[in-house]
Amino acid sequence: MAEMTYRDAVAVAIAKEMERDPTVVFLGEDVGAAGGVFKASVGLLEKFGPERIVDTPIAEEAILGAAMGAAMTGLRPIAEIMFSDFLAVCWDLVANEIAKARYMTNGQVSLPLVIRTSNGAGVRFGAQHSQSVENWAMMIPGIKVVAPSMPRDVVGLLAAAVRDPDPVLFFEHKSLYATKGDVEEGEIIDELGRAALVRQGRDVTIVALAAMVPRALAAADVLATEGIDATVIDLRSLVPLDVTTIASSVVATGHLVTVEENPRLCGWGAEVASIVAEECLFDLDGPIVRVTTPHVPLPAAEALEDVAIPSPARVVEGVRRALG
Amino acid sequence: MAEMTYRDAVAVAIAKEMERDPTVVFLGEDVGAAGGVFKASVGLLEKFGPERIVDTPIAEEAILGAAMGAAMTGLRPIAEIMFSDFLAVCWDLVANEIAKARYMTNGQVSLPLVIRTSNGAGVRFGAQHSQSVENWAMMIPGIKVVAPSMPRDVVGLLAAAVRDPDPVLFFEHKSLYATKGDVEEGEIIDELGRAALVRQGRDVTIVALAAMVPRALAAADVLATEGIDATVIDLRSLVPLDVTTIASSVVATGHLVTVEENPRLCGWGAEVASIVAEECLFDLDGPIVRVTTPHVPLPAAEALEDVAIPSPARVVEGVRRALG
Amino acid sequence: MFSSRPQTWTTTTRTAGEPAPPVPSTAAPEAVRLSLYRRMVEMRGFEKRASELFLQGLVKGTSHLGLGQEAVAAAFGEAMRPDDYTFATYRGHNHTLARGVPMMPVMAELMGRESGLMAGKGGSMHLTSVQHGMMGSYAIIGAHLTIANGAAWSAKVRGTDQVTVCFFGDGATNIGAFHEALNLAAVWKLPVVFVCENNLWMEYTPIGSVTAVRQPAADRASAYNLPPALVDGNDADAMYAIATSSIAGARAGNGPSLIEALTYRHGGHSRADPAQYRSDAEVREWLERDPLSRYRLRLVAEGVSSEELVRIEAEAQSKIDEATAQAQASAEPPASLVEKDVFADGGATWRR
Amino acid sequence: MFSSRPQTWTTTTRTAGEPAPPVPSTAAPEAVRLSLYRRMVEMRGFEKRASELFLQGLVKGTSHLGLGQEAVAAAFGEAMRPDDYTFATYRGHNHTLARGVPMMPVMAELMGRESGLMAGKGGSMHLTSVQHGMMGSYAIIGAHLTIANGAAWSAKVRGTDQVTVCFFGDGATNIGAFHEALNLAAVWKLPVVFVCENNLWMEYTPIGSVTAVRQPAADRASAYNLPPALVDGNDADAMYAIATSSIAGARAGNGPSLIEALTYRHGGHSRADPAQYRSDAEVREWLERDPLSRYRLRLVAEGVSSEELVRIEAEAQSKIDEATAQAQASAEPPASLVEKDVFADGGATWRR
Ligand SMILES: Cc1ncc(C[n+]2csc(CCOP(=O)(O)OP(=O)(O)O)c2C)c(N)n1
Ligand SMILES: Cc1ncc(C[n+]2csc(CCOP(=O)(O)OP(=O)(O)O)c2C)c(N)n1
Ligand SMILES: [Mg+2]
Ligand SMILES: [Mg+2]
Repeated sequence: MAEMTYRDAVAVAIAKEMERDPTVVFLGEDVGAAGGVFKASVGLLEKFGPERIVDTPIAEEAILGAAMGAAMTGLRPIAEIMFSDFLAVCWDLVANEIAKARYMTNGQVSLPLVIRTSNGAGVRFGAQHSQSVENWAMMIPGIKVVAPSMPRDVVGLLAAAVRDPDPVLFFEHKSLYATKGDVEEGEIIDELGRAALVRQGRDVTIVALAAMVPRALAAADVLATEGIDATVIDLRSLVPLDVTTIASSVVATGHLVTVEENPRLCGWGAEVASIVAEECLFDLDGPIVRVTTPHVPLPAAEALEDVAIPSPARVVEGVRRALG
Repeated sequence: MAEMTYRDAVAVAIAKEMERDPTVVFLGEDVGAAGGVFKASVGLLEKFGPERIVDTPIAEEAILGAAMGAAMTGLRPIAEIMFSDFLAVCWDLVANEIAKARYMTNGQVSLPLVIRTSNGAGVRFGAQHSQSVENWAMMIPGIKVVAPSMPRDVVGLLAAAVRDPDPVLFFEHKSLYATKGDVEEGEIIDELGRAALVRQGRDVTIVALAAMVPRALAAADVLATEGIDATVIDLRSLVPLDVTTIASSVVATGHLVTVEENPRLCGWGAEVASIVAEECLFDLDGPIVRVTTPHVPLPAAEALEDVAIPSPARVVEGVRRALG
Repeated sequence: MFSSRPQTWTTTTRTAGEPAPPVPSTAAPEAVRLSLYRRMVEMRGFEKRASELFLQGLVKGTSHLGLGQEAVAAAFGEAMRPDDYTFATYRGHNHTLARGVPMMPVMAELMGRESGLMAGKGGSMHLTSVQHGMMGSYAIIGAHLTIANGAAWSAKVRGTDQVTVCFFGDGATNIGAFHEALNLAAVWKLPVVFVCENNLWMEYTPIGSVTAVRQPAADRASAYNLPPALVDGNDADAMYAIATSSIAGARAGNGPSLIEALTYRHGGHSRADPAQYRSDAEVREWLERDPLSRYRLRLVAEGVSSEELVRIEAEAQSKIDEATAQAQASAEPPASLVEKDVFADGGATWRR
Repeated sequence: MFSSRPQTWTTTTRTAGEPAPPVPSTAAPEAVRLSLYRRMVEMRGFEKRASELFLQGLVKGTSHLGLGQEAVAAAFGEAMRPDDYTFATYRGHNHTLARGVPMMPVMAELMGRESGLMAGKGGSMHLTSVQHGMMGSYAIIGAHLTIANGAAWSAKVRGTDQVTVCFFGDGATNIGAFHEALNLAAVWKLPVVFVCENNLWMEYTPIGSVTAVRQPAADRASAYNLPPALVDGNDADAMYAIATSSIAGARAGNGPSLIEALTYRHGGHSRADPAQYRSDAEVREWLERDPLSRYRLRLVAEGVSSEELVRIEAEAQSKIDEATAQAQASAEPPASLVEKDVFADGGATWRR
């Protein structure tokens, strides 16, 4: 058991996979000599050399194209897109090429690749560097979507993502990089598509992801003081989606609240809500409440960003509404 | 009253707006001399000349960039992105620039522009030319999203989109271009955000968009023979979303079925379902059922494409499930 | 900006802006030249058949023919090693056949049959046969140049000496991905050959009207520190010469090259296009440069017997007939394919 | 591919690959030169203050300083007409001040205050003041080159003779949007001046290591049928000369130009970066070329009185002090701004 930061967990996980499998390569902007702008790949160049840790030009389409072509011909690339906002610059590669290749070729092409990116708000970078775009990824058939909330899961889920035969979009949360947590020694390989029950309660099911998980837990603590006992589910991956865990919790509690950092419309919480409204409607004892970032681009100023992103207080308020 | 095709309605609407307002300009690939690959802009070059009807290189970022820069400095551009799949190539301009400019500048910048694109399946073009990506657009704060189902609405909604002070993503459905319908004479200007009740029934609310509207109506006809009386709502725009019309219908019928061409996860139907599950939960007498394209890239072969896209039969089946 | 009238040029690679150097005499052995001819005959016959099947309503959706552009694909097909990689566009029938992919599954794919190369899931625009090194046909302009880089990078990392060849049109040179791909290939010195088939037209717009330079690829080469190469794309010998040398260069570790092959499509952009926007004179001029009839004349003039050529032509016809018959006889794909192969487990399941 | 060591060059525009032509003697009147000096002094002082405020925890988030690069923005600011358009990057403080935007709202924006240029909604990376022709600072590499084209196109269509100037870094030359924008500008002959500030580094990676040509912008000009222009970006006179001539050319209808200005940032990429990746020698060499102290020496050598310069410096300081005090005194933005101005009706309502 070692304590490490979320940031260090990334480098640890990559290093483990690269040691294990010589076909794993890693490319992106400023990832090598500089160790990444979030310092999440420090030391990798020294360990694995410039053949496997590759600095690229500012050319995100070229980065993902290189990853895709390499994946279809025997390598297992990890590509970094520095900020998830920049996925828009190479969305064609993600949505039209990488996600569709296996299907269009009737299974001839395999794309074992990982796209790592820093997602989310909290560091006051403004509208073009703070978005939560996990819902962009979820809506594209053919990619898996993972978003860890703690260092241990970074290690376990990144290992699983690299070993997965399908393309995985791996969302690291930039406001979590500095957070610390315990990581057990030895190999950790999680299964993609298993949510974690991070708090078990009787009265309401709160479903959260990434940086919203600690906020949901903080809200649960507040609710506990009011006598409301909340279950908190950390989804960990959106595709595959752990409907089993969500549904069985909702059946038990009768109430569902989702806590999303993505802006409101067509967020992942909408998908979760629609599944529950179809499959567990008669188990519900109250409205499904979604707590989301409002449907706005993000403001830069600290005072405003703090209002935009779901806070524990807003989660508490959402639970109260759900319980009626 | 004149009968015209959906295709011709596009050119008619653009021509009307260009005659009315000299600041309206139109740009895209093959839109001028060739009249557009779907022949939806035939005759415009002859009418308005090459200053206002402009052929571009294959460079979608350059197209939307030009539209954006022109819109912020006094023009009202209509930009064509030939197939909606290609929005991925210029998604940065849509999601990060056009959608966010007004907000980031605290209202200094206005972007009265329209992005027209051909959306959807039905013509066996395969995975990269048949997607329904209206949910991509809906999830981005800062743009309006419109998708007409019939020639009359093409005219009325396109006029409204061009006159709107905000950026509008206008989805024409490529399988509808050849369909015909009556269009009243004179000026038609619709209000964005008003759904149409295209069939009034007592038993269930079916919400559909664009090419799914005729299919929902066909399903309603079948259901009628079984004694099930369906309301069919043509949403017409996703942003603004006519929650009032949806909710009041659901309150009346107690049952909701959405019919989406976009693939399942985070489709617009999920958003609609989540709103109803929050705001009208106790009005529901059965599960909310979503009929969608399965969460797959689209196959090319006729036999397969027909299976993938929601058919009237699948809508009928969905309604039966909703009614339990 | 420039008119779309074809320039006159000679069978040569030319440094843009410089006078044409003397033509290197083609020294390909006769077997190679007969093979080139056979390839072109097969491609031509295959696509003519596809076009007939379309008119009969048997090919649905869209398809983009390379009629008139066969020399480019044939020459590279001839020059490539079986384990080399091809990346092509929606106009990729020829490039697919060029890698030895049998006609039947290609024809069946166009017809949306279960026996198709991708069981009907990809269609005409996405022909792929990984076992033949045909790594895909891509229908959104630009992206596949970056993907081709990836295959070339992989070959380099894995230490094979496979070469990647990537075909695209003149129109593709103006999109961003072209620029990103060429720069990366040059910086990483990748074993990749980029082949621009300049057929003077995008869909319905002349390339000269939307391009800042006269030669959309050759005049951009210097921006990537590459030598410009402009070649007669309708001359199979010239194409074979440049294919061989560029592939050899890539294999030897000299990095990428960018070739602009001047050619012309005889028909419209896609099946829906009668191509009325082109002048009769332009079409006539280019039909006279038809790579197939021109090569036939040359071979005969250089002593190849007519019988031999007729035999090749007849063999091609029966291959095409057989492929057509088999494809036509095969079944439509079953509905179960719709949810097959989204993920590596063979299915489309996104939940547990 | 190339080392990041600065080349030696002279104050000149140079055709890439050709020997440098003789330097055109700068003939700007003294008033202009004093104004250039004043602009640079103000920029330098402003950004030094911003950097101090960051260290005091008063500037949050990130900010990218142009310390050392002032001559480029100052020269264009001096040469532009009030109704011309500027498009800049996240490293855009100088370009914003250059258009006459007052210091206070810029400082307040960095500090996230309600009195900020965008009331705190945009932040340091998105400075915009439409009334000053400052059409925005853009934080995603590449896009704004295409947007600048749009403003230039609009001016052309509307028949004004406004010119658009678009600034970007060396790293931006390798992204697709650069290519698309340059080609379109050339084909449409737009009144736009593209200014690449080559400061040798992207974030932490030397531009030479990821670029196929030596001069990332100048060596690409020919790909758009434009003449290459390489200029000493740390020489305010040289910058002013090329700014004037390129703007005049654009205004006269001669179409776009592409300028590569060689310069250097004194500090790190952004506030988080100590810039340890650069050699001491490199930094020292460039500090010696500092545009501000160099210009001061030149002005003094050419007879401008020290008193005059000191007066300018003092005035700048008090402007900065005043702006800082006012910004610091102003309130944080109210929560209501979060849902303001998503749409033109002033709100964020997406439903009815
Ligand atoms: C990004 C993108 N934009 C537009 C299109 C539509 N489109 C398909 S083919 C084509 C013309 C391509 O011209 P060129 O590159 O010269 O190739 P050719 O068809 O002549 O072989 C266009 C515009 C596309 N497929 N992808
Ligand atoms: C599309 C995109 N990719 C990556 C980044 C992250 N990024 C911000 S600044 C920068 C370096 C830019 O270098 P350059 O263009 O030389 O400008 P400079 O910062 O030196 O002024 C990078 C990679 C970005 N903002 N946008
Ligand atoms: Mg072409
Ligand atoms: Mg730089």
